[in-house]
Amino acid sequence: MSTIKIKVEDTNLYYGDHQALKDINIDIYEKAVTALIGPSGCGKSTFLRCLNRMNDLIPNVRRNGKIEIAGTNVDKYDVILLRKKVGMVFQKPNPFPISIYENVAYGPRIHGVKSKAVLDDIVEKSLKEAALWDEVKDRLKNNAIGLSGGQQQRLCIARTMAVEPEVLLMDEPTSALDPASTMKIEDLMEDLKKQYTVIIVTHNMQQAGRISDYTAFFLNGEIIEYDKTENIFYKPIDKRTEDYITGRFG
Amino acid sequence: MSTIKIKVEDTNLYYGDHQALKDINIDIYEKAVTALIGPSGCGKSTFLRCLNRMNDLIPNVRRNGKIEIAGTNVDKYDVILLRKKVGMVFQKPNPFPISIYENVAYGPRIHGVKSKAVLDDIVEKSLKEAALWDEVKDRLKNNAIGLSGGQQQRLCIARTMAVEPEVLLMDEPTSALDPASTMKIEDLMEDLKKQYTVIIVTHNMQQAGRISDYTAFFLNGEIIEYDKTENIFYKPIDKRTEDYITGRFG
Amino acid sequence: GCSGQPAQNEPTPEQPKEPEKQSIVINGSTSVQPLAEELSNAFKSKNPNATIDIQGGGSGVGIKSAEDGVVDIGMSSRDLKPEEKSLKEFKIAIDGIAVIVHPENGVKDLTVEQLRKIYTGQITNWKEVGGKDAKITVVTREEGSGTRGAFIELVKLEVTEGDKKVDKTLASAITQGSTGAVMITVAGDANAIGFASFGSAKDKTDIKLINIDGAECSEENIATGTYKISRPFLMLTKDEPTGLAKAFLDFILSAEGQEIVAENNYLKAVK
Amino acid sequence: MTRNYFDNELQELKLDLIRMSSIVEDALSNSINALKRQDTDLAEKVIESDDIVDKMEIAIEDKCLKLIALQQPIAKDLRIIATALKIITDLERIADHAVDIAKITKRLSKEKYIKELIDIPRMAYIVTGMVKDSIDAYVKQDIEKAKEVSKRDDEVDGLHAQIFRELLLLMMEDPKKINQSTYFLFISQYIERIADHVTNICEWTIYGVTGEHIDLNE
Amino acid sequence: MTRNYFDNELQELKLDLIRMSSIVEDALSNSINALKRQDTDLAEKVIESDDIVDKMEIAIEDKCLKLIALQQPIAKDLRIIATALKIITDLERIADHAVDIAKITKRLSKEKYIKELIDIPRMAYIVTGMVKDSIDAYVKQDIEKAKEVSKRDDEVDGLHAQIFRELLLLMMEDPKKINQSTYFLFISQYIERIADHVTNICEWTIYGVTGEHIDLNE
Amino acid sequence: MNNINSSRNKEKIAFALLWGFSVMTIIILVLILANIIINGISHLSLGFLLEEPRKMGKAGGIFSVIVSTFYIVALSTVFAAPLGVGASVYLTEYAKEGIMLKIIRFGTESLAGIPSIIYGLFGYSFFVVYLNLKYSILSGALTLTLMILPTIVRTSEEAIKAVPKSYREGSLALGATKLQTIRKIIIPTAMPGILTGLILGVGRVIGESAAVIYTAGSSLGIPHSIFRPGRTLSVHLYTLASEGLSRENTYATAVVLIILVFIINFVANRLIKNIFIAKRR
Amino acid sequence: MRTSERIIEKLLLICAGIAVLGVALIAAFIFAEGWPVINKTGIMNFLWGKVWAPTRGVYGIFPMILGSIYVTLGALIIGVPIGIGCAVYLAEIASPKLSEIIKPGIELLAGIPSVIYGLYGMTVIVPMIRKVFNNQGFSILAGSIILAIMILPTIINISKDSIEAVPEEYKEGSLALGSSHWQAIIRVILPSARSGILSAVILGMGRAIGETMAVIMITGNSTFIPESILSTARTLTGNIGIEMGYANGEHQKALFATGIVLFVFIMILNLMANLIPKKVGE
Ligand SMILES: Nc1ncnc2c1ncn2[C@@H]1O[C@H](COP(=O)(O)OP(=O)(O)OP(=O)(O)O)[C@@H](O)[C@H]1O
Ligand SMILES: Nc1ncnc2c1ncn2[C@@H]1O[C@H](COP(=O)(O)OP(=O)(O)OP(=O)(O)O)[C@@H](O)[C@H]1O
Ligand SMILES: [Mg+2]
Ligand SMILES: [Mg+2]
Ligand SMILES: O=P([O-])([O-])[O-]
Repeated sequence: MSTIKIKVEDTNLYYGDHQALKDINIDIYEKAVTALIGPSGCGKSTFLRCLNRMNDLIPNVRRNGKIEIAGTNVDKYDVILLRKKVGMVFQKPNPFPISIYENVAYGPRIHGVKSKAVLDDIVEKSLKEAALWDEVKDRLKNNAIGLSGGQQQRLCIARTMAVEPEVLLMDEPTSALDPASTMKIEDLMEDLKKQYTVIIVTHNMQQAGRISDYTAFFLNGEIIEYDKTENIFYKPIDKRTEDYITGRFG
Repeated sequence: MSTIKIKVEDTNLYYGDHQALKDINIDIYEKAVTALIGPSGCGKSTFLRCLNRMNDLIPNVRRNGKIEIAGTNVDKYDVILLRKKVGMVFQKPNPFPISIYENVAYGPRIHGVKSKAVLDDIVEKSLKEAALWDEVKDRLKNNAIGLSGGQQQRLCIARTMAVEPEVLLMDEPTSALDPASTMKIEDLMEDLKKQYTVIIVTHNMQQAGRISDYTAFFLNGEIIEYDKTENIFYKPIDKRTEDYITGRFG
Repeated sequence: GCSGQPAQNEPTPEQPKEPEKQSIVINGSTSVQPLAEELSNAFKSKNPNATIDIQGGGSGVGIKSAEDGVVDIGMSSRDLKPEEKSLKEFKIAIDGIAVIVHPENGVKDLTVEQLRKIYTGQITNWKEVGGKDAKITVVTREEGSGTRGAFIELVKLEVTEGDKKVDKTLASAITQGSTGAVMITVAGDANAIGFASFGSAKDKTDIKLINIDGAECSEENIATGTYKISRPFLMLTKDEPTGLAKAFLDFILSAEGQEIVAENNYLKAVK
Repeated sequence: MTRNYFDNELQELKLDLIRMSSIVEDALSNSINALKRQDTDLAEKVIESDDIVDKMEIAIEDKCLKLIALQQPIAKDLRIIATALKIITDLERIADHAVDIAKITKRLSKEKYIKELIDIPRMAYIVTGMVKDSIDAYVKQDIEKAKEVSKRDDEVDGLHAQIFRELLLLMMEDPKKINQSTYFLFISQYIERIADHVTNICEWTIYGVTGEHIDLNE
Repeated sequence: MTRNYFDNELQELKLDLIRMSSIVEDALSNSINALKRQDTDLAEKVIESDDIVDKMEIAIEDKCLKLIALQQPIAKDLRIIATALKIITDLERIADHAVDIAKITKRLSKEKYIKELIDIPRMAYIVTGMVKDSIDAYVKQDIEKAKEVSKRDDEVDGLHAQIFRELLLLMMEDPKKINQSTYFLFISQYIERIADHVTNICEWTIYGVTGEHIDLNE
Repeated sequence: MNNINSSRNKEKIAFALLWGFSVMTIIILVLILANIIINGISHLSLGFLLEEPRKMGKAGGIFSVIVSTFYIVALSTVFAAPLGVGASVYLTEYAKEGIMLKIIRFGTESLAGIPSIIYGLFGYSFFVVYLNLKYSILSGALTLTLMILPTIVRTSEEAIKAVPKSYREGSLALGATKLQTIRKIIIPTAMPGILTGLILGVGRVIGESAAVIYTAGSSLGIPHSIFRPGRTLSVHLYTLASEGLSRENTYATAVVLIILVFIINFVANRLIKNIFIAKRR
Repeated sequence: MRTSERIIEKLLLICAGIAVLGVALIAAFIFAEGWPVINKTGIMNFLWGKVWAPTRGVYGIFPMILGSIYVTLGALIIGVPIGIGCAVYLAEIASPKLSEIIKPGIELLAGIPSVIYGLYGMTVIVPMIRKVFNNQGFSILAGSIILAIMILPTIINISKDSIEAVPEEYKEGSLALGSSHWQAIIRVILPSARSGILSAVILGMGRAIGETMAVIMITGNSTFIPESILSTARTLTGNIGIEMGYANGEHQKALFATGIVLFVFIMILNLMANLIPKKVGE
């Protein structure tokens, strides 16, 4: 658990004049779940989107400092390759309105996989990884929109797995789900961290507590405290962290 | 805390052929917060909407049994009077897109209050009750849509207070809010129960634990267990209740 | 003519309830319509109280409406057929049907026979009638038009087949809904040929009037019949006109009225 | 989270602890007074009060667990509650020891004491103060005070050793004194144990504030 | 909640308790064996093992509190953890008593015992079994077993009373035996206290399962 | 990485093409407007607007045409607005899912798709002939009322549907009656959308010629009552253009029409913006 | 419910009913007027008849049916790619500012009365074609071009709306998997907006088929079967529009009969548009 997968150094990010990330320094460990917590607007999503350069899509964004993933600066990557390597799962499950199979095959296809047999394998493997295979194996041709919210979210995870990422970013992946589906996703995350480096943004303190190994507390664009989750939740050092997690905040 | 405000006896409710409430029997106490918990689709909202007969709006709804509020059968009430007596706050804050003042004055106006002075009083009193007065007193003429989610929800509570209800129904009133706003509403509920009979539907086990005096656990249209909240959360009797609240459900 | 309204019945505006009728309605031929407008304007300037609504509709409509008595006056741009002769008819002007081509067209003369062949598709190239080597663009009016009716009759495009008269006009001819549209079309197309009311066409510089059987299309030749393709403009009433209708008709046929006819490039019906 | 409500509950919990500890202190000083004065009624009172303490322990425990169940505290909030849970165990044990002393008092009520009781009450007096102060330190979350209180344990240990030696001598001198002496021995040991419990309370208090376990015995 | 994960953690917690209790049992039986055989090395071992037990207590306690902080258990889940928190306190006390015994062993190691030790080891044997079985009852959440175990306390109390009387007689007979006797007296009392701790463990177990506090002493 | 390069190249080409299409669309617009305005603007004057047409419109202005247009627009709006809004309120608030609603919806959707020439035919045979309203402003307005009804119903319906269900529930839960809810909450909230619908309807009325020419007639005089015929701007423009009577007047009339459309679009846009502003504030 | 509320409900029902009544009346009157002619001519003769000579009672509207189809198809072929391309550009690629400038332009394009398009076609497009192809100018091509322009706003607006209605999440989802923007457009966004785009095309088609005045002014209106896109042609609407002014008696009824065919055409299109699923997915 102690290999550093992502290294962020002295990173600042501005939306126009507004500084959304301030002097971020953080090492994120391989094969562990790192949770990002903090009040709304503190920059969690912004930070996450730096890692796969989804922020590039937004005009007027400036970023400095150094972000390295697996030893290479993200700015040195071809952005398409980077995004292949750094998968992302969003708050609202967003399967494409095509078949379950095609959803999972989408990534490999755009990256040039043509062989049906290879695709079949990838689809099965990814769905299994996302703990969805058993539920959908008999209806791979059905439209993904027909799945329940929780299944959709797992499909999105499978879709991301299919391009064989090394890092998995999740921006509040369960906030749109009911408790039962949330549980499934959380269980899944236990498995995922065996292979991937998982970073999850969550507003749910309990969730961060339950599933993550490390927790970073963001406030106004800064990382106030970053430590093993148990420490953050049982013995936070910074008063602001404590105030936030105990609900005394604001 | 021990006066019974609402008495529900042998109530069944059908949506067409689908039975959504099964043989409900429950006494709800005055000046206390009663939480309704249970998995999605178990009938919590349906039950709530029986109490102010909002279910009347839905075609093909049949209900039998007896529901008494303050000793009178709900079916004997003029529905408009009933709804005046039994206020409701919804999941998503739904202020009308008019001024803050007009939002609160809306209810009294439709019930015939014309005097500006009287309305002013009601507005101020209600906003104070909803712990919103200080935040908005200088911008009562502003459109309510400009308020934050949490403020909007408190405005909705104020709006409901303005018609002087005796019972306050809340259907997941904080599920659309951020943690800080949720906290404010929960604090408010502590105050409200001094005057009103509050019934709240929530998916958030922690919330039910924190704020309610009594908790009813619904499952498949039935009330499985109904007791003081501390008992439900610390010593539930029914295995299904325990499974649900500990997350072993489903 | 103006594209106007459908025919049939009597789209008559409601009459004011005064005993002395201060308002009349006229409809029918769109070829006559512009002239009628001019006449009515002149009339109204002398009788400010009078209201005259002039609608289009086409000659057929004018004749039928007059017969039904739903309008005060009907207008026609062709002679009445024998079965229509019960109407009181007032010939207010004579109009030639000018055959028109683009000014750059080398052809100056056509015979009625050539015209017939062009319009039936037997002649398709200008060189066959002495022009340059170019396909002829035939422009006609739509079915139902009085102008077209008069033209096909005069140029003998109508042949009797069995008991029916068949209009042999080329189906591929460009069909335009009004005199003006025909003129615009011809003005724009160096190879086009069309026909239009002489009164409307005469002053136009962007089209050229063709001599038919050697006769120039002029008031004189039309009046004398040397120019063969002409027809009368008629005003029709069911009964003897009275009141405002009579006053208006009297005005038209007066010297003053006829002067207006002449001003508008039509031949006076009353010399 | 309804912080107001929760903060009130925490306050309430602390008050409960103070109430419990004051009953325990009373029991302790009463038990020693009863011993000194051979007052069986007072001893009986001490024995009866144990019931109250037991009930209070259960009540506070319930409250703590319900607070945990309902409010789901984390970080310091949780530690304060967890600490309370631990402290009441110690308080209850202290009360038990007071009862033990009271029971011995009853047993010896008809006998003339073999010697005047001086050191034992002194020791008991010190320990009673320690109980009170340790709870005070908890309530105020005062680490320094907790440390100071636990230091007094040394004095208690010293007294205990001294009493032990004295009593052994007494017994050897006069076998008739053996019976009483053993009882006094036990009492001394009880009081020494109480001081240990107080040290525990202090350790818990420090843990509650800092999250660090430290050993105040060393 | 990630139930799998949480259930695993609960299982892990139970295993920790078993581990801790087996060390405590060992300490207890070793202390008695050392006493019997006047084996100072073994006694030393017992004393050293206390450190491990203390560490385990802290570790389990931390684990429990972190589980509460991170998993926010309620109902039975919470009670199981709360119970564990309480049980480890008792286990730790038991270990402390084993150390107390071991310390006395060391102190008496050079002396010839005034009598052969029969009842004390018997009593210790019973209590060691009780410790093991009480933890077993906890792990299996077996109320009946917990009740059964706590019943054995009566036998222990009986033995203790008997030993007490015997030792008093011995002391009176021969003042030279006073020193040793007081120590044996203490040991007997320690063992009796251990049995009380076991009863506590049983009570906690029952509470964990049912949520009801019952008093197994009556 | 060939793969990546090739998809990059494809992207470039595709985007260039799409850019071309968009530019083309705007160029077309500019060309049309330029053509009309350059040819017409110089003939536009106050006199042109205030003079009556002479010689079939060959000379003079377009005053009577403007008057007729105004009549028709006003009348058809007066008819269509309450009908359309009423219908949309019924459809959204009262109608229950079922055959009735399906039929009504099919009705409005069909009305929306029917070409204006069919309205012309119908208006002629029903209003002009059957109801004997003759060629008149009234016949034209009634026909156009039917024609713009679906536009108004649809936009109003959308606007009313866009009023969150939660507003209704909120109002009802306070003890308001359905009608109170509709009057005090729903209609006011949906008002900008409803107005937009009305304005779009007005735009259609102004631009329409096929349906008007057979119902309101093409008489050039100033209509002195709604029972008299009249000629709207569009019809006038059509007549001028197809008759080739006066190039100047044709283009000048076209410019007037375009300016009107401009104004209408502007107002509608403002209203649409207001909806959003109200929501955002 | 209170009585006043009931009365108002009934009033509102009547309002809503008027739409239905309207369609029924329109259908009834058009059919009543036109059907006798079809009946007399024979439906087959009417539809497949190649000669239109109303003055002597020969009513065959096959040329006009073809004319409508050709002109409409032409308009679609020109207008659909441009329209959809433009919609994609505006919704996906153009900066919001640019989009904000272009949008009112397209609305304006939609608001321009058809007569003005006719005028423009007649004075600009027709002469242009005449020059380029050295023919009469009036043609299917000219009609198609003008109709293509006229249906552009319909296609652009509806397509753009449906492209914009495609949740942003789809795009982000695709990009996050490492696709290029164009891949996201082609593979996810357009397929998701498919039904909306299809209804845009069908509605555009409806507009094209139904357009009258502009078409009359530019297609030449000849009643023969067009030979090429450069031929003149008369559409169904043109047939009604151009002759309605002069027709009477049976001739006029024959125009109503043409209206019936047009009506049926449009109804079929409406039904098609209705059959398109409204939502993404199913
Ligand atoms: N596209 C943008 N343009 C300008 N400012 C932005 C943009 N996106 C985010 N911000 C601002 O940057 C800050 C950080 O936003 P971010 O979305 O990262 O917060 P967050 O922690 O993810 O909040 P939440 O919990 O609400 O998702 C906020 O102040 C936000 O308003
Ligand atoms: N209008 C309706 N028509 C038919 N069935 C309905 C209707 N509303 C609810 N139901 C059904 O009745 C049951 C109870 O629904 P209800 O909304 O009361 O559940 P709930 O407990 O509030 O669920 P949630 O937590 O998701 O809000 C569900 O099975 C639901 O599908
Ligand atoms: Mg975010
Ligand atoms: Mg619900
Ligand atoms: O309008 P006409 O003169 O051609 O009948």
